[in-house]
Amino acid sequence: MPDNVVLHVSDVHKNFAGLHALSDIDLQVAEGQTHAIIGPNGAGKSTLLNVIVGRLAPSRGAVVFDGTVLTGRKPYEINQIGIARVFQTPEIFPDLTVLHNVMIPALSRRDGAFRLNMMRTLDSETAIRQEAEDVLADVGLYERRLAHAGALSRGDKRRMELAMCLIQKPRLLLLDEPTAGMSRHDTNTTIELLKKIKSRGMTKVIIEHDMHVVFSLADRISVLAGGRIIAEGMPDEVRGDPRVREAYLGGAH
Amino acid sequence: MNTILVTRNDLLLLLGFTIAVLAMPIWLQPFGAAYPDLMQRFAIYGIFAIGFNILFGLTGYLSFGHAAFFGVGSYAAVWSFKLLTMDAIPALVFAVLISGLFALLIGYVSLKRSGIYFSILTLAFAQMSYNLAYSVLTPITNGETGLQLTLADPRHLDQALGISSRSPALLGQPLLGYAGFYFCAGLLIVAFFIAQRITGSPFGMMLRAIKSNQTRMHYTGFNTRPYTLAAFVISGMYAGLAGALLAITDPLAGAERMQWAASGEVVLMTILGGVGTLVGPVIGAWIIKYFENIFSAFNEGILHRTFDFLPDGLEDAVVLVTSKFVGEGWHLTLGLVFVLIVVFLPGGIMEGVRRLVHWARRPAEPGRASPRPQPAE
Amino acid sequence: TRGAWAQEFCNNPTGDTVTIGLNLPLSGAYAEEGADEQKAYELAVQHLNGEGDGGLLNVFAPSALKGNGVLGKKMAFVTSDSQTKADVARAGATRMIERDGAIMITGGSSSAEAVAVQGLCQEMGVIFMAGLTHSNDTTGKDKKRYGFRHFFNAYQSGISLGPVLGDEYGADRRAYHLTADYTWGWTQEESIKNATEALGWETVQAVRTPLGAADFSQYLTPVLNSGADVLILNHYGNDMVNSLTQAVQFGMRDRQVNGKQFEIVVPLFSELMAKGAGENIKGIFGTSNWHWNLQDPGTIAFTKSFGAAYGSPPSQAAHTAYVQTLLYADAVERAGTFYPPEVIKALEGFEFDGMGNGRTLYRADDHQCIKSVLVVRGNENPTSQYDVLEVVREVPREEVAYDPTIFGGELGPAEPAPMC
Amino acid sequence: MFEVILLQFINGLDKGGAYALIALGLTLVFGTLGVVNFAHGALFMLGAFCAVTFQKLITLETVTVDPSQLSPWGTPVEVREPLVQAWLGDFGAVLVNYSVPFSLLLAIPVMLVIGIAMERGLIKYFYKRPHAEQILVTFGLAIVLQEIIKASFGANPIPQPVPTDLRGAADIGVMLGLNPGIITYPIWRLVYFLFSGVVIGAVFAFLRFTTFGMVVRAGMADRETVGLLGINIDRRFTIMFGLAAVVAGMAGVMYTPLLPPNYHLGMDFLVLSFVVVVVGGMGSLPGAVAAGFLLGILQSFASMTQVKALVPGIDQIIIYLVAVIILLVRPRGLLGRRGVMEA
Amino acid sequence: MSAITMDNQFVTDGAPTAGTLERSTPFFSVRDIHAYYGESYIVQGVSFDIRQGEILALLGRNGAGKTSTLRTIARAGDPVLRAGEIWIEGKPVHHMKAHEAARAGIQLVPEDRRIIAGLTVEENLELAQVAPGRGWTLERIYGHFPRLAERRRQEGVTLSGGEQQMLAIARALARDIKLLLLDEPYEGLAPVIVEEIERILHEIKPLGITTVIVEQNAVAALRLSDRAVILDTGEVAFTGSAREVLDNTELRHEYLAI
Ligand SMILES: Nc1ncnc2c1ncn2[C@@H]1O[C@H](COP(=O)(O)OP(=O)(O)OP(=O)(O)O)[C@@H](O)[C@H]1O
Ligand SMILES: Nc1ncnc2c1ncn2[C@@H]1O[C@H](COP(=O)(O)OP(=O)(O)OP(=O)(O)O)[C@@H](O)[C@H]1O
Ligand SMILES: [Mg+2]
Ligand SMILES: [Mg+2]
Repeated sequence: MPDNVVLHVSDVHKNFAGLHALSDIDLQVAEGQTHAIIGPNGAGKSTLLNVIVGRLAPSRGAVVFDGTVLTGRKPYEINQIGIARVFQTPEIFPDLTVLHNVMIPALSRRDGAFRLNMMRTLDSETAIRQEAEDVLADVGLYERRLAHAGALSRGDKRRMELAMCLIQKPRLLLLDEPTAGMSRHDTNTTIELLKKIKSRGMTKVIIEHDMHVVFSLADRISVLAGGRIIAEGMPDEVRGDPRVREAYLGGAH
Repeated sequence: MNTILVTRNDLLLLLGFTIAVLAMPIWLQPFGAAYPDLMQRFAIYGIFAIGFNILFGLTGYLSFGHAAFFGVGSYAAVWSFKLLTMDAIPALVFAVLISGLFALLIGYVSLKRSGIYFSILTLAFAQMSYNLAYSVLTPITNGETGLQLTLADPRHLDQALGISSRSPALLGQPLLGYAGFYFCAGLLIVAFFIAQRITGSPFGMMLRAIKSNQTRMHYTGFNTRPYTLAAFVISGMYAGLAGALLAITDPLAGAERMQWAASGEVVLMTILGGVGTLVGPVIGAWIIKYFENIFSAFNEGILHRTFDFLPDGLEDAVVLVTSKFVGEGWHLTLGLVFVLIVVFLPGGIMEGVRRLVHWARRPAEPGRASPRPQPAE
Repeated sequence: TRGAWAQEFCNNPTGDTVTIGLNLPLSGAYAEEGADEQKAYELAVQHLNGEGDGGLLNVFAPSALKGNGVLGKKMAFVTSDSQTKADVARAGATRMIERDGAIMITGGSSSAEAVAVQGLCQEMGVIFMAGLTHSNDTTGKDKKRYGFRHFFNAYQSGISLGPVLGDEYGADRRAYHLTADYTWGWTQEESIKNATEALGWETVQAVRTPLGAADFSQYLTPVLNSGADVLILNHYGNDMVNSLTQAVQFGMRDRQVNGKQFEIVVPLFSELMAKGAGENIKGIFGTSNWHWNLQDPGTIAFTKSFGAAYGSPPSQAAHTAYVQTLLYADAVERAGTFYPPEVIKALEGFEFDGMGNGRTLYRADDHQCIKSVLVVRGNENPTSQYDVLEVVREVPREEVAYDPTIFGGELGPAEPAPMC
Repeated sequence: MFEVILLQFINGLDKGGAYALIALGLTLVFGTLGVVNFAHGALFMLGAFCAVTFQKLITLETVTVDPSQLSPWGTPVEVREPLVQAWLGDFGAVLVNYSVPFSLLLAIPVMLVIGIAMERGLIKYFYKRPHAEQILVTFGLAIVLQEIIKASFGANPIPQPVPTDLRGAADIGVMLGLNPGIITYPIWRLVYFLFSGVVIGAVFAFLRFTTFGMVVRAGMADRETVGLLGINIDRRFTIMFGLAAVVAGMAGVMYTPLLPPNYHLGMDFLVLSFVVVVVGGMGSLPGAVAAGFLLGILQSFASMTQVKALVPGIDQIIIYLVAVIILLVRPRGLLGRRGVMEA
Repeated sequence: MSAITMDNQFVTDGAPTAGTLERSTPFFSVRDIHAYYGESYIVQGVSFDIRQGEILALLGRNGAGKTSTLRTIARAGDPVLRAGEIWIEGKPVHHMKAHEAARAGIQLVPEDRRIIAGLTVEENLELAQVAPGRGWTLERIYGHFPRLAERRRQEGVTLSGGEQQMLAIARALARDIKLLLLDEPYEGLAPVIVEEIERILHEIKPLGITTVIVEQNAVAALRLSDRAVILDTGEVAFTGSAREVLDNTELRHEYLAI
């Protein structure tokens, strides 16, 4: 077990009307590491993220991030603590331009949960704007910055949502299938991008079904099935694990 | 020449608006609307609609009870006339504060819900205010008859200062006729400017983001309640200001100002002109007030005079037909206007204008995204 | 600066026409009354200008009217839709004064309107000849120097209805009031209460009902077992139509209570309301300002020329509108000027006859017309669709006169306000 | 006291039934199709005027003017002969007597046509438009309809007769074994109550026991996908709208004896209908019915003098007060569906 | 209806059998279609033919226009088809509305799944069988997707991402399909399920069901398709057999980055 652990998920349970979506989940993620969570559909991966970001309250157990208890806090408080999330089905501002979509999280980071900032025009927020354009360039959406986000293709929406999280410079980044629906090319650039920010020491929890992505990013992998962690370890250990094979990977890999 | 305060386009818009408003007495002449009382109403309901749009246009929260704040504003103003002084400034301040507080209360509760549930909450509060004002609260509101100035009013401040003006004044200058109009017009322009600032500011952007996707706002670290509440209170204060002005230009506050129909009216004004646009709501307000005051006044006599260039038989026929749409039939025309405008100008009048401009600037730059986003999942 | 055209007083007519402003409820619940008033005004203007059959000009005495307009100027009118809302009525009046240069404002179909517009006219120094307004306040606590009311009021309804009720239903009755919950309703309730209690009636309960509560059943059920044997509906317009209709459906009029026949009374009603209530109004007692089948020469003349013009008999709203116009014009003629203070003087204390309602006094102290009041009853077997009311008693002017001071109020100054 | 309370309760039930029925048409359009239909009141009013028209038709008279006599207002006296009796004899009389119930036969087809025309001609273009624009167009339409009625029938209320056999009050008390004369209630109101029960039941069954309800709900959530599954959602929406118009119309017809209709009638019930639907919960028919009864009963009790003595003016605001309380306690009204009109 | 009779029905529907396919006129063809989202011109003259029972892979980068093309074929609301023709079995799809196209046997599995809110899993499936032209019975569907059987009473939109994807595919199978349009069917699916889907596609192929598959995982897509079309900014950049693409490296580099 690594030292400098920032994220503690201890003994978390989540039930939906009789269904045990999560059962005694224990998970530690060390500072700056990339922790992958894989598992069959409906294993409870997204639910686990939901519990961490405060979308769902766990039936039991607690989540602690760097000494502060997250359970029971509101989503916006958790985000202000420095936890950002990319959703499995993109959550964006479809009516606003791509640029504004990315500027808003930046403003959140700067101004906090609420600020009655009507004394200046948006255009005068040059610093924020500059930053947003840089991030958009990173994810390769700079040319589309003036389009309505709702008009983006699905893959582009994903990349924009990633940009929205990155610009917040979160201490913990939760990615729910970030490259799903991305072309191979964009997947590769995204992998590069994620590697780059890893070097900046951002801690990440990533859910993926694309093993290529998982194995090229993950430091540790937890395998979730039926709401339980059935295996955890270094990528190679996990890849070799027979239970993982029959529960998840199937014959292909 | 974009500055921290305003962008160039905003400044141009503001200038244009200012000129249009101040020149009303001239360009309204041919429409028979260039008399102080109506122009005052144009200004006043313009303010009301602008404020309403700050809530509805930006956050998408559709309040069906804004008339309550308008009414409270009026009552507050008249009371300040009765108790303190006939000067307009205390009345305005008083009214804006009271309606702001009132909005804070109602908004705090109503904003616990969204969508239609929010609308009905606001409607309910407004209707309660109306019904009570009409009956039980008569000691405060003078019920059906409406709160009026009387010779017996104490006017402590005026007493103390030995002023004995009997009509509302601004620092001694009575606000009657054109004076009153320019006073309202000035405030309309200020109100417009502030609204413009809000819309263009980061705060305004947050409001629009809330309208677009509240969930994402939460996971982006925003506490949306204070934002919506702020918007609600601001627009409540706008309504209060408008209400106060109506009482200043005509010192009477009637309960039916709070009735749901009055709340509905400002909703219609805003939609008619164009939700989320700055100028639209004002235009909407003008159109509706124009119909109410001018169209309703055409009687057969006037029609006969207008059409007497026609041969008699024809004249009578024309008058017969048109009389169905004016005078007592003015509602019919208004209804038709509503229908026609939404059918042919989706997005309201300003959208129509935008299209004209767009059409003028054709061909559209390729790849421009359509305004409507993909249907959400 | 209001009205650059202003001479030494507001809207002094310079040209060869003089314009009056009609504030009429053309939309909303009272639209029918509004339409009827408008007909009457148009008729009055014609007659004043010497067109038509001259109507009441021929019977009204003493009359200074010459049938050549007013002070030689042809009379014209502008209209505005008051929607029976105080705010809107004021806006309309302001427009007609500021833009259309109206020298006098008249019309309206509710006391709220009347009081509001009257207040405005006082400020602007324009005479207001009230239309249909029945609240005591109009010429009571809210009376104004510039406002004049020909219509009668709630108090007079009370004193005229009381005795008739006594004769018909006896002195030992227990009354239950349903009252529209606003100022007019209250004054009405109070007046009737006093009148009936003076007869020895007992008031079991007086319940306030919200304005426009379409369904009154929840207020009617408690009446049934309250031990009351008379139900008094202090409602007007649609409220009255609905509450009466529903009360009758509750079988109230088939009930025997305290060994007596249960009765319903509606202190104020009009032909139009009677029409709306249909069957249910039959045999119901109430009061009216005037009715077309009175037999005095004034009534006959007016009914004739109105019928000739529009094919139907005039309503009481139409009558009061017509009379007010003539009275104003006549006062101007006698004053020899449009200058309001003079016209006011001419109207105050003016006594006349031949307008229906017998000899009439425009009382100086409160600008209330003192004249006979009609106690009416829903016609059991009407001969035509207009014949819905029968006049039971024409209460003479002496009986309905009262001390103007009891309602307080202050007329205010007569010199025109500076600003108009 | 007991009988007072009992009577008030019966009255509450009766009101509740009426509210539920009046709001029913709105639930179908607003709660289920998601169209903010400010013309609902107008439809109710149109229904009422179907009854008026029917009554006018069957009481048509041959008018022969007799110039020899003059009426007091100078026009020749008119001698009138009722036509229908002349033609149909006794049945004609029955027809006249029962004109209100019979006018349902007129109202149903007429309202169906109006409803369908409205949907095909106007509403159908507004399903995807923002609610704001639906409000504007339906409100505009409502005004137009009102003015047309005003122009053709005048502004004065027009009384409608209760069939003679159904006049007056029934003595429920006796049925419950109390002394006569204590608990009496107007027969027509009882008829209306039963009528609401039947109509509500029928509509409920139609939506519950056919896939129709499910499909329309799905269509409201996502028209496109439902279309991609081979369903002609437009047609179903039209049918639904027509149905709503008919229901609203029937509610209007049967209400006329209680409330002489005038062109303004609809607006008086518009707000109430919306409150009922929303308090019941968007998209929930049982919810709306429950809300109707709840509001009816509470309003009835709030109007008792004893209660008013405690809280002055409570009867003026009870409906809205209840609405506020319920919406604060239950986020989606009584039985609202998740995500319907919450944004 | 039992699974067996279902199969027979498929066969009777799917006119000629695989053998005779070669010579028959194209069973489905898209001829130079142009489609717009409001102002913006997205599908810029796409054409291709498919023979019955074939599987065609439609590939291209993000924003290439794959989804738009599929939506145009299925006659979804937008993009709006302004020019070009679409034919299935000699019937003009370009004249049809969405529901008519669906009844003609065209089924789209949208990339964003479009599970209908407020309906349970089972209702979502039943909904697909309201309109005439039923496909698989619920039993058979649940047989292939036990996961859905477990969750049948749950509200569809609360399913996990992958479960929703299964439901979307299952919903299509619940209809009597001639042309199946799959937009990124593997997205968010665990490898085991991906294999299951591939198995199903193989299973329905001989029944005369034709498939167009859009997939980012080009290799996987090409593995099971007969032919491939590559789109680039709304235009066809390549048409040919799946083999050719797998062999032609620079093609793969330029458009697929693999
Ligand atoms: N609100 C809910 N009500 C009932 N069941 C739910 C709810 N949300 C999720 N579930 C169930 O919980 C299980 C776990 O869901 P979850 O989204 O965590 O799966 P997952 O691991 O993310 O799967 P995938 O890889 O397909 O996204 C699923 O079976 C899902 O149906
Ligand atoms: N509703 C819309 N309005 C305007 N433009 C749109 C809309 N939807 C998509 N577009 C644009 O059309 C182009 C093609 O989008 P489409 O979704 O068809 O691409 P795609 O090939 O499916 O991409 P992806 O692989 O990311 O799904 C993109 O540039 C996109 O921005
Ligand atoms: Mg998931
Ligand atoms: Mg796509």
